[in-house]
Amino acid sequence: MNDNLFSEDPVSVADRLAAEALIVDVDGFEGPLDVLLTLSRTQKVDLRKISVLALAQQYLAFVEKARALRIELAADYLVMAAWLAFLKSRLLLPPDPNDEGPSGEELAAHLAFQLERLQAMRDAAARLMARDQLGRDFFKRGQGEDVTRIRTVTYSATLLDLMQGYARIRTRDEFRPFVMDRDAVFTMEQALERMRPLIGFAGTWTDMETYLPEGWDADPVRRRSATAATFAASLELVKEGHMEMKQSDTFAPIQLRKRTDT
Amino acid sequence: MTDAPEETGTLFEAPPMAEQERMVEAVLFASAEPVTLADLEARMPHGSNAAQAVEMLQKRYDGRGVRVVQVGDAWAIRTAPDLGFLMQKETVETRKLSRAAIETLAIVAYHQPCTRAEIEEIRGVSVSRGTIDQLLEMEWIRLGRRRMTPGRPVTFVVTPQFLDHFGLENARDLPGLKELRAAGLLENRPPPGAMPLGEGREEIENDDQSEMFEEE
Amino acid sequence: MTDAPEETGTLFEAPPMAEQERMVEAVLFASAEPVTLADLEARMPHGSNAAQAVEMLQKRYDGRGVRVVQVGDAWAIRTAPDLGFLMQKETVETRKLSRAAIETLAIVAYHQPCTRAEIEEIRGVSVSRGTIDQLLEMEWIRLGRRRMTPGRPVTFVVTPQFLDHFGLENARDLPGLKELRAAGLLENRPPPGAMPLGEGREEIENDDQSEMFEEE
Repeated sequence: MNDNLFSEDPVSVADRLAAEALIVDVDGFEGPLDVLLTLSRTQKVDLRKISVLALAQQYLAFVEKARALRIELAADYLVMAAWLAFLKSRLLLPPDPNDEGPSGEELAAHLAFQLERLQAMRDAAARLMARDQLGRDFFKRGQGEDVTRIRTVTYSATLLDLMQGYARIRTRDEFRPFVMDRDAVFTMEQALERMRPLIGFAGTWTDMETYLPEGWDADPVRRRSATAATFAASLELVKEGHMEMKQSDTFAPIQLRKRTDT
Repeated sequence: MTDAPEETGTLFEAPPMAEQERMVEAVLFASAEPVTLADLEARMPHGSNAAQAVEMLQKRYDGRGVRVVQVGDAWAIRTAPDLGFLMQKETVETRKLSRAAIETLAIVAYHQPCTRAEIEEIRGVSVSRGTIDQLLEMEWIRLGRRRMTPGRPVTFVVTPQFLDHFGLENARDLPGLKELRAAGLLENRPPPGAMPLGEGREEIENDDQSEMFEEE
Repeated sequence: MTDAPEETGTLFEAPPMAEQERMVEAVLFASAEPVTLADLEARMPHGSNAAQAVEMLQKRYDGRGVRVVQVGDAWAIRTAPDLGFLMQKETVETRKLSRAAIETLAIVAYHQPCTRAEIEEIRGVSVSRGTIDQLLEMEWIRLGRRRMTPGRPVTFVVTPQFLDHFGLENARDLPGLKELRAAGLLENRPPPGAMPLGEGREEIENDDQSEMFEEE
């Protein structure tokens, strides 16, 4: 199978020369689809109406010639040749009703679609490159002025930052946040610290009030702070699962005990 | 003169439109690169309407030696294309793009967002790393969102620099886009059965693409 | 579009003035440097009158956001001077002062006048040059009188800007100062054993400090 394949279609001398030029020029092609597209031009018809059978035959002839001329063809070209040979047989033989795969016509239609799409993209690329281009046909400002954003960073610090910073240095060993009127404030951390060891002994329900630190119950301000802190610490211990809490009625005393479940 | 616009903005009314137009004119003239409406408004006094000012300016420059053009969501002043012959001195020699690079660029532009496998399927040949790298380097394409298909492949989309270079307002203005779509040539038609080309490529939904072109 | 000007020039009349004005506009816009009339005419079609075109263009831009100005014997387009403020947009970013800076600042505020060695003694770590420089640059601290001790070290004091920023009338208003003092936190105890830092300071210290806090 070689030249007589071409004679199936009446091909002009020019077309045949073009087809042979393909061989010599194989390096210039961008893969088998490109070769097929070039071959299809010899049919001089709408790509949708292209004869895929004729195209397959032309391609196979192309590969044969390349082989005869001992031209190294990339694997892509040979895979395409094998596939086209398969397609050709599908198109020539009557369809096998037991065959599951796509029909020869479907495969041929998709190949035609691929070729048409590649051609469309090439045309689009050509149109794109033919557009007026920046720096060639139209220009941007040659002497752009300094259009800038000036980023100024201002540093901020609050009085509290300052005081905390200072307290941090002066009490580096036992760091506590500095609080101005500390002597009237009992913190939750203090309450927690106080309650953690105590709660281990609370096997029975005990009023929360008994946990208030000594010396904090006389002055109402101190008492309020201590109560709030102790309550918050109790909630924390309940959350941690160390303790249970109950209040039988509104405003009734709040009672605590160690959590005993296993 | 160095008052921050924010300061004056809270104290005074927005300047008259003619003045806003002057401001837009000054900023667009001064910047070589396109300027977004948001950036324009950030520079102008509080309450300014950059969009309207740009529109007025665009009309004013209609038919002049320079034009006010839209590039994506930004605006720029560019010389009128018919006067390009005067600018030979300014012409920048651009690197000659290979045929592969030009085709790849067109495929990304028309099919975006577009994976490498899709580019390869359309061209019927593998795309060399260098080709994509060159386009990325020129800032004509950039990485888009990953495709939500097996392997989560990266996609490529064109950039504002691409639009600026080819004088396009946005990607929908690509020449012949409508016709190509009407002809079904921008579809990702899965091949019937196995195909020797672009093998191993996963099904692709078309959602991404319509989103890309139809937005706004 | 790519016609060489020479060809058209010899065959046809010079283009109408309006067209020449467009040309001048495009060239002045796109050139990286001011363009002389001679250079303009060399680029424009034969028989063009660049001087007249420039003059027309200059009139057209009168009062606009950009102006056509003469630079030496050449011409250029420049932003109108009253719109220069648009070119530089200032954004102010606020950042938290670093911990080292806050602590150093606090020490200066509570102990002023205060030498670097004293700051280091109180903080227990060395103070980087950068931290002091930053506070000096922010104008929150400044150099005070030199201490009359061997080596005559410089001292640092807080500035009126510092007081202003923190809403204080004077350093004595620093909240908690009295409380800290009452709690014994402000005693400048020499470290146990030797006094490698702040040596010889005791005598003068109280004078300076009281002077500083008690004045006014």
